[in-house]
Amino acid sequence: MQIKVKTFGIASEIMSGKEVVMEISGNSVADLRRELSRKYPSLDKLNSLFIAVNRNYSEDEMELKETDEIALIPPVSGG
Amino acid sequence: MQIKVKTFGIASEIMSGKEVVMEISGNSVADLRRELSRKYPSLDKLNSLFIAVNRNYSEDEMELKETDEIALIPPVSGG
Amino acid sequence: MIELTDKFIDVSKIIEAAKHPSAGGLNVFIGTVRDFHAKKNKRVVRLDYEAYEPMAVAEIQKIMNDAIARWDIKAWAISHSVAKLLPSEIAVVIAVSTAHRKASFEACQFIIDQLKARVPIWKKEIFEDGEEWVSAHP
Amino acid sequence: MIELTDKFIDVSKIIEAAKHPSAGGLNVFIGTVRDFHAKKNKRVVRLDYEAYEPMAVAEIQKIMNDAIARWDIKAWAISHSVAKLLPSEIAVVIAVSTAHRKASFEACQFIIDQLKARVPIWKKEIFEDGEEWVSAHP
Repeated sequence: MQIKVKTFGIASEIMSGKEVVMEISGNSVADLRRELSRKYPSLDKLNSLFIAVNRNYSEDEMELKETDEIALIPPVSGG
Repeated sequence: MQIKVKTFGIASEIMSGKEVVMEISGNSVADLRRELSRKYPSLDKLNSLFIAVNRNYSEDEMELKETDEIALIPPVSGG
Repeated sequence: MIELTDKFIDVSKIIEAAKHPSAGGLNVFIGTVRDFHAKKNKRVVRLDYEAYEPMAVAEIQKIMNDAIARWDIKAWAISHSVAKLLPSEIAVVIAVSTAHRKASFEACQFIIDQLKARVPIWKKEIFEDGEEWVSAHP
Repeated sequence: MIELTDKFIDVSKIIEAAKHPSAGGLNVFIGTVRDFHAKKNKRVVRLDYEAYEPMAVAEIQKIMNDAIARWDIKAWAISHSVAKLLPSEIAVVIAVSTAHRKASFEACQFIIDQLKARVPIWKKEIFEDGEEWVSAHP
């Protein structure tokens, strides 16, 4: 399936864009993670990388729909 | 000896004045306390009563001079 | 900066005085007059503050010396009212900045706890049907 | 009130929004930009903030729901910068009022700790000789 992924902070730099279209083979968050690692190995070097679906932190088992708002959350540093 | 005693808060009301002249028989803080108790028994009902000498909390053994700045400190309630 | 004032406390001025370029955390405690005394179940009309001013300033300075010995305080400022205050008005502002945030919370809480315990300032609570010096009696 | 802003944070507005007539304690945490990074031994030129704004607001609201469940919070307000900030400028203001002072300290510290741990906001530190997204790498 094809999904649009919002990026922030260092993830935008690694992926060269604030919104990146990805083609993934399965339909779970874990499938998206696998494709991210393959295409952007630098993401694996981050302290953490969460994936938000519709503005909530998601688990790897979660299934994605093409209409979901999907975002990569590298280590936060507010405050 | 004769001393001037500054009063604050409820002590001013009990002693009917912001500065009260007292005649005490000895010259220690303890002697002042004894005279205060005798003349203003309502002071004994307070939660606490400290005596400040020259703007420092004093011990009962401390000796007073007529030139000292002496103040009664009923229970504080700042903040 | 230590201030006792019978005017309204200027919170912004106190915060500005506690800012510091090498501080990352600035904690501010603002004590305000409650409109209701829960234990007495009475509406509070007013609080009348009074201080033994030179000694109050000296005691606050001692508290700050203790705090500075315990935490790496970059800057600080304290203002306390000696006015007659209505509910919601500000009685005290303590602002303290430190390199890291945890120390700013700890230091500020230490200062207000110590201030309430030992600084010669008093308040009388005025109710609709009477008045009482706070904490005077058991 | 939750605010993300690319303007200067109006501290007085945030404090006013957190006042409440039945509160006795109002704790305010102000996070400011340090001029020096001690571990790197480098002067900080600027911090560039960025947020995933709708999710950041939602996460702050969740933190506040947790805080309100734990403490009797009378009123609160939070503002966080999404601007480019110079040293000494304000990155975040959290203001929370409670009936008694201890809870205001505890709640405010809980909120800033949680905010730093889970709200999708990022900052890049700009040094004289380079830049780095804070906490991104080990």
